[in-house]
Amino acid sequence: MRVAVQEAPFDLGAEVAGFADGCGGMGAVVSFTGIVRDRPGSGLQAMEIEHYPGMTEAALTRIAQEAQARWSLGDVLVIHRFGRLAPGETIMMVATAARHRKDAFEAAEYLMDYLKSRAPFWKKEIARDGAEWVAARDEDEAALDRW
Amino acid sequence: MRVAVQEAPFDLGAEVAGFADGCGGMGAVVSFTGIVRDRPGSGLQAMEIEHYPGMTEAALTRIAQEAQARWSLGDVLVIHRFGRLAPGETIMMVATAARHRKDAFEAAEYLMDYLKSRAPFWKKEIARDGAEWVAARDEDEAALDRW
Amino acid sequence: MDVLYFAWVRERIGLPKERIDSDAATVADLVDELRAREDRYAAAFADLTALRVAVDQQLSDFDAPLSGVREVAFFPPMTGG
Amino acid sequence: MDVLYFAWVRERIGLPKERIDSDAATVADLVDELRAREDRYAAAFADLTALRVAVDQQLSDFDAPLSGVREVAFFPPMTGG
Repeated sequence: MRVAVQEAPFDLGAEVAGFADGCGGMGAVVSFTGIVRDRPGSGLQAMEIEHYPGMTEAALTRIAQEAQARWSLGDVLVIHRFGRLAPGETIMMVATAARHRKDAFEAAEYLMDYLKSRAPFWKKEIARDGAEWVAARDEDEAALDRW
Repeated sequence: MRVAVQEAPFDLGAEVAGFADGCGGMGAVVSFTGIVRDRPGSGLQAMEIEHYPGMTEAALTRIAQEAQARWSLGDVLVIHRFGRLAPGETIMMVATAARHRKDAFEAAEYLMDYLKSRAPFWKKEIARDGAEWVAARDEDEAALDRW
Repeated sequence: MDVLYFAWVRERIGLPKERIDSDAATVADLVDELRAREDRYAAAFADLTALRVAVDQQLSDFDAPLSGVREVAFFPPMTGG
Repeated sequence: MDVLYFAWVRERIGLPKERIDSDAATVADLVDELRAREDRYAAAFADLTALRVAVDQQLSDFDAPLSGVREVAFFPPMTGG
């Protein structure tokens, strides 16, 4: 299990390939990647991500451990960036490895649902005409109910 | 949308990274990768994958199109290999991009469920003490019911 | 028409593909003709619930008509992914 | 104890962290003390349903006791991922 909270970019391809290689052929590897949206005309210039040093790492570790307790997983990887990101940049990723695809998929969705609403990150969208904190969505909180 | 059926290995990291880059920052990218299991002591020497040229490409394309019709997706990628693969080698991958993670996850699971039971591939495990065709699992057929 | 065999059906019958001229009206009729040929065909088609069929590269049923069909394929349930 | 503010709570109050000596028994009591200080605090804590609190880096409730606590943090609902 690896949990990283970092300002620096990470190499998505290298991380996914390295994770899959390191899993000793578990059979099924799922990855999720979050990217700063890059829509023409949106006026979005950057995404600023604030976090709570110390608590962030602990929260992500606890979420990853909980996933490992609930599903039969070979490995779990979580990387989340903070700081100022440009449109198109990779914000974060999770990866799960399991013998069966159902476990790998469910664990990755669980990680994302909890990470989204229980890990101390806050996003601010910097646009040409001003900056705005991203509001939490009711459906993100509701997504936790299924677990 | 890209569907590839090939004997040659593919570079998982490059494919995932290229897919994410090419999606214009859709926000959410999910990938699934199937790997030949590599358990110590299993005696598995190779996996032979047979397919039905012509029908395979058409079936995968139809499944990918159906996913695009059902979910709001930026893009879909399917790569599936055939021929003789060693333990630890990558068999196949799917990737989906969407604005919302729920769409990306569901579409990837849909692709996998249909690909598993409706695309004409057959796996044979070559072990030290003999070779055996992999049997279809009832739960794979049952997985289609949820869609 | 061309008749194709895959996976253990191919192995049991001993060839991947053959040209068959048949007046069989349906896939099931064709299966009956094949079964009557030789033991290896009878063995391959012993249990139809263990088999799937594609007609002109579309998954189909054993009662599908064969009129105008160019290609029929027999194989076990698929195991991709 | 250290009191931390994140995201728009930090912006509204105008600082990320401060040392506060307080006899508040619970988080809610601490919030009342802060609200009474200055308008910027009253504005930040106007609607507690829009806020979350962590006590010693664990998500907590506003009725959590503060005895022995070293660090309290206030912030809006999280939006990671």
